[in-house]
Amino acid sequence: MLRVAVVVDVVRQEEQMLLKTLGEYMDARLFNVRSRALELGSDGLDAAVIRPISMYRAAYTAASFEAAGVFTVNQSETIMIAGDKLLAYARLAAARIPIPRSFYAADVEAALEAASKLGYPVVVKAPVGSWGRLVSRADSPEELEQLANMRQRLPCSQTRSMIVQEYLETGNSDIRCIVVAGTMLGCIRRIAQNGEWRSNVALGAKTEAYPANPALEDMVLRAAAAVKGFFVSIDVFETREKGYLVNEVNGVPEFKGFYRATGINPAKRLAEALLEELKR
Amino acid sequence: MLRVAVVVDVVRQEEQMLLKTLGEYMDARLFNVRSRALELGSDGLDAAVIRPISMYRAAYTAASFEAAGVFTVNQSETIMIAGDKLLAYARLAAARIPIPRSFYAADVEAALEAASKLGYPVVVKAPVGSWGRLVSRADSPEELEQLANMRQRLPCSQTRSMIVQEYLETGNSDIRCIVVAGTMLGCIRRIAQNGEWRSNVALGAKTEAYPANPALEDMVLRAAAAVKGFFVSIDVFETREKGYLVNEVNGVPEFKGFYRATGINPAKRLAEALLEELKR
Amino acid sequence: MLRVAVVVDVVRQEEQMLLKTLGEYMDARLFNVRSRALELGSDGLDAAVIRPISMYRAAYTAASFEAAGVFTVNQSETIMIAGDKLLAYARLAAARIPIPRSFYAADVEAALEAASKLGYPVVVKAPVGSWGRLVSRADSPEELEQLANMRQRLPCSQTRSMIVQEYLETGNSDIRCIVVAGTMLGCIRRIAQNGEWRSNVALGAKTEAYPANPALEDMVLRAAAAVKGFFVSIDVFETREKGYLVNEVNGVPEFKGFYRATGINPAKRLAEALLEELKR
Amino acid sequence: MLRVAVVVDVVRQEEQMLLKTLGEYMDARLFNVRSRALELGSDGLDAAVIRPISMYRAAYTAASFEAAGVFTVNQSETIMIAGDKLLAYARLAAARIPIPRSFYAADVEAALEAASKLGYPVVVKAPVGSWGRLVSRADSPEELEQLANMRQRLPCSQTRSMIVQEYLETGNSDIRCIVVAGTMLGCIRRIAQNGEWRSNVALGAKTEAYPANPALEDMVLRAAAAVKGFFVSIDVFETREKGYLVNEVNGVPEFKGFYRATGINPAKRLAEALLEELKR
Amino acid sequence: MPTLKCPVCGGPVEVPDDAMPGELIDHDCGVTLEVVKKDDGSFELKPFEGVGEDWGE
Amino acid sequence: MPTLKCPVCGGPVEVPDDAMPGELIDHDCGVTLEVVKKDDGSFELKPFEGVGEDWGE
Ligand SMILES: Nc1ncnc2c1ncn2[C@@H]1O[C@H](COP(=O)(O)OP(=O)(O)O)[C@@H](O)[C@H]1O
Ligand SMILES: Nc1ncnc2c1ncn2[C@@H]1O[C@H](COP(=O)(O)OP(=O)(O)O)[C@@H](O)[C@H]1O
Ligand SMILES: Nc1ncnc2c1ncn2[C@@H]1O[C@H](COP(=O)(O)OP(=O)(O)O)[C@@H](O)[C@H]1O
Ligand SMILES: Nc1ncnc2c1ncn2[C@@H]1O[C@H](COP(=O)(O)OP(=O)(O)O)[C@@H](O)[C@H]1O
Ligand SMILES: [Mg+2]
Ligand SMILES: [Mg+2]
Ligand SMILES: [Mg+2]
Ligand SMILES: [Mg+2]
Ligand SMILES: [Zn+2]
Ligand SMILES: [Zn+2]
Ligand SMILES: [Zn+2]
Ligand SMILES: [Zn+2]
Repeated sequence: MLRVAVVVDVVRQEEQMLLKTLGEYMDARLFNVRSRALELGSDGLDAAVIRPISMYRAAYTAASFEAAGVFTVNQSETIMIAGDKLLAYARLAAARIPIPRSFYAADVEAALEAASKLGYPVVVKAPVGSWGRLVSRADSPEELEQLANMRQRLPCSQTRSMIVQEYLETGNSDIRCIVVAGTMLGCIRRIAQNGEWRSNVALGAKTEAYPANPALEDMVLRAAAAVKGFFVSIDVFETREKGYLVNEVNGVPEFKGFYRATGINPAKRLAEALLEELKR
Repeated sequence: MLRVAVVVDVVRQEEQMLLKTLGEYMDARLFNVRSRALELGSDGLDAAVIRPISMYRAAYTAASFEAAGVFTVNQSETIMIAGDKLLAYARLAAARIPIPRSFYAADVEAALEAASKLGYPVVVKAPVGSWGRLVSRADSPEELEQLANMRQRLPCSQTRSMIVQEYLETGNSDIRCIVVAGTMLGCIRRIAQNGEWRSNVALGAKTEAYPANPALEDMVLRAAAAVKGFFVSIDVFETREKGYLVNEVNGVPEFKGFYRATGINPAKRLAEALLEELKR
Repeated sequence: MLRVAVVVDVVRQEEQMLLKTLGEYMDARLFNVRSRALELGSDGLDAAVIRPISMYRAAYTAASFEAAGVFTVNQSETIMIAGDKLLAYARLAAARIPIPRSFYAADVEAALEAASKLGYPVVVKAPVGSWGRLVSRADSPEELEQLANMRQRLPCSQTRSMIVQEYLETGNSDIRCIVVAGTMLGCIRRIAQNGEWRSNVALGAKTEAYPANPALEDMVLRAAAAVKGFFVSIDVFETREKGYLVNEVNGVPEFKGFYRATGINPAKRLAEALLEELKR
Repeated sequence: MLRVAVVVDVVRQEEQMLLKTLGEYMDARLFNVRSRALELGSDGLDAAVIRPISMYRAAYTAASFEAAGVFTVNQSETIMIAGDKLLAYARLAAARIPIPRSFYAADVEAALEAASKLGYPVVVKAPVGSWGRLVSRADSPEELEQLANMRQRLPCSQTRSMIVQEYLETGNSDIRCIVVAGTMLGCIRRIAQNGEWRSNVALGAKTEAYPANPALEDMVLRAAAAVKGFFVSIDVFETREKGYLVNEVNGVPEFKGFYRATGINPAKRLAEALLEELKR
Repeated sequence: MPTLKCPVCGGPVEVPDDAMPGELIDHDCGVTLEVVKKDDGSFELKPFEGVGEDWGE
Repeated sequence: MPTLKCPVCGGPVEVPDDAMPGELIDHDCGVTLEVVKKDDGSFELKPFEGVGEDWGE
């Protein structure tokens, strides 16, 4: 029987669903990375579904399993790139997938230069982070300078780094599409709470099903491929001026809200795709 | 004429050598990432030699240039993997290159479990860091627990993560080999200062030329290839029991000491290899 | 009717007891500092019992109330000194109260110098912190250097600062005495868990009643007075060689375990003392 | 002969002046806290002039000397209060010295409440910090929320804490008055650089002599006394509506600019006052 | 559905029958609690340390 | 005025005759250098680590 680990640091509804569903197809067990050491290159599993909420815990468990040739969903490369907005934008841009116009700024001066090229308002985000936590908008050079200065006080190099980006009219919303093994399962739209421009569910956004279309699907699948994602979500902006743009890739996707809005169960699709993959 | 940027945050002797030497072959200019913004996907260069001391500044400038198809030395993938000891070990192990026996431990409990499997003393290091700064040795469970607890107080996820590793008898030394475009230029041995077990030059180690041999060269070149390095240094342990093991890969290699000990100028070799690469 | 605020950030059992008991004597209300702003110098209360777990939240709410002449238990000065082991030791020593022999060390070199004067093992602690979290023991210069180096990587100036202290034979235990308005209510002994030398309850220590005696009581009351404490706990080491020594003062004392072991209810005593104080 | 230590972590012009000038009156020696341990309660000196730029290094060396009864300029209490804007405001307000209308806010919600009471724009500052580094202005609830959220990401409790304060029309300037032993030596005005509202010299402000007057002098001396300062600078806002207000107290005052603008040498005055004090 | 005691405030916390170690529960007292499995197989609750900079969806 | 070598870029740094250990000098290469006294009484330069959150006037 195939043996798969569901690797976690905390257990959300998603992980419970995965464990239950995968368990119907194979021998699935929980692996809590907070209490167990993982030898690089030790074997014994066929696959590992990587689910820690912490990006580095996710990447490091994936890499440790890969050292032994275990099939990982997602692989560490995908997790590292998806978990880092700047690396992800660069990968997407290199694959000619449309993204928001973006600059890398290492310091305050560079951020101001980027914004003066883009025009205000600009969005400033850190490469690493989620739930909208390090995503800000600056309406003027004064505000940007203040913000960028504060950023330089953060303790980690990655959260001091800045992506300075054009502010896009998206109706304060984005579209999240879920991809498993080269197939797009469906999409939802997340619409920001009143008075908030960021459409993160953690910031109160509402979700609804969003009907797919070939143009969107084509872009989404190319994005998933560009980051070598087996099970990823692709977050897309829809703008009047530029059409669809990929804003973000998630390598450890939450799908509770997606399931509720669409009725599609990604855990089931993942189990089937994994089975197929491992049979090969 | 070919145009290349030498990307820096601080200008060390290495960067001065690179600028001067590359300038003899092509149009070479300094790009200081601390004061200039970098658009993802903007063009105009043929190549970029990535030299920031900060790993993320290095990776992010490389990625930004790659988004426009600029040839980067090294590419962001190499910088990210070489800059992260855990990702590097995993890549090397997956390519069947010998490394020290190592565990990934996300927390105190996991670190203790790893050490009990390895036996004491163990080496504990963070995935990110250099100059020996987050590399410690624990001689007992008490010492390890204390150390691991302290580690959990560090502010960045990556420096809280731990690699728990067998302690190897290396004569308090390691061998640094420099590779350019698939060729090993030479090696030096670094021998730790009296009373110190870590052979980092920043901790007082002395360097001397080290004569290469086919077994070492083969392993080193395979290691460079495993991380897709164009210009990297590979740090190797020589042990009685296990022979050669790769301990570390550097994606932005310092080479001042190498030049002094061997008389070989990596900047010149890099310039030639780059010229060749770009002509293709 | 007298009006008193019980200021909290988290509501533990202690705060529930305080609210209930104070409510029997006066108009007592909860003030949650995490959701409410506090004007410096705004009035309307007779007293504030300061209970945030965070030392700075405690000190800052106390200070804000004091700006308006509100009677605070404890006052901000007591909270700041009790919350900082180095300031506390200095106050106690200036008042000729015995403390462990201690050095202030700002950096690695200074820590090594201190330890060489004290002899090993030494205890190294940060001025700020509790529950034993930044309290370590170093058995050798190598271990101390490693520890002190790690400490310099912590993000806050106060946790980088070190108190290097003689290691005392205390039977892995200490004595906690509670003082209200110049009266010692009683004492408990905390005995460290097997295999642990630190007697923090958070680290598994067991508690039992400890019979007071005049020498202990005299020292404890002088210690409370030295830090101007109205309601504090004084933690004491009992050693064969040096007798009683004060190790720590707590300005927002936990007393759940004290109540359980002694049957004495500090909340009741505090309510009565406060009533008396405010009548004056 | 009297023996005094000039305690430093880095040596600026001020410390060189102090060492030279004090040396003309007594036996003055440099004590570098980064390389030397300091025993709490060890003796041998008559006085210590505390000059570390790091606030905690300053406070901790002062406290360590005080444990032995050494006279410190300034004492640790003054350094801790002056170094913490919230504690300083509270002390000043309790002494009925006018300060900007200010709230303590522990979290985002509290900051928004404070600002809604004050009206926008508001100034948000951290209790600890200098050179204008953690002093921001928010013109709207959106900007404040963004700012306060970012603040909650800072690693130290003190820099997460917020003082939310009315924004005052000061002509982008403030007045720095230097006090030695109950005497005001003189004042300078610091006028912010064009386009900057904060009048910190580190942010480009220009300085000029400012003629004192009895009202100002009275307030300044009362402020120095309220924090028990022996050698402090008092920073004052002059506003049309509210007259003079004390904004800040410095317990380790820089005086290079003061000396240049006024010709008054605080080091000389301090040496004389110290001599007098110690003779008593 | 067993009721456990909050280690912070002492109040009751309802824990689902099929709870897994690693599940998080927000409690009224202001603390996030984590379900932890004891050596004897039963559950207990522990305060959960805050999330780091790299945590997210 | 002795000229010392910058440990980072190798370039020349002018150090005043009466320099004291602990003095800071900004160098062109982008690094702040600190004057340090060696055991033999002579001076050398070391890169200075950044300031912390509590540093100021
Ligand atoms: N360039 C932009 N223009 C407009 N809105 C944006 C832009 N970037 C981000 N947002 C909004 O902010 C939200 C969070 O940004 P995102 O880049 O997705 O970071 P996170 O990883 O924190 O979700 C997005 O879902 C979107 O609603
Ligand atoms: N497992 C080990 N056994 C023995 N010595 C080690 C081991 N790991 C590291 N060292 C020593 O510590 C030094 C620093 O460790 P390294 O992994 O190279 O980190 P860094 O990136 O800080 O140089 C090495 O050069 C080597 O001398
Ligand atoms: N100098 C010492 N010698 C022996 N044990 C000590 C010493 N200092 C601390 N301890 C032990 O460590 C525990 C924690 O140290 P303490 O100074 O009280 O810090 P905390 O504020 O974290 O409780 C003490 O209760 C005691 O058991
Ligand atoms: N409430 C305020 N209104 C107007 N300007 C202010 C206010 N607070 C501070 N400033 C300006 O910002 C500068 C820095 O603020 P300050 O409180 O002095 O902090 P720092 O310790 O960083 O100098 C002040 O010198 C002043 O010019
Ligand atoms: Mg997003
Ligand atoms: Mg190394
Ligand atoms: Mg204690
Ligand atoms: Mg100021
Ligand atoms: Zn995200
Ligand atoms: Zn200041
Ligand atoms: Zn609770
Ligand atoms: Zn230099």
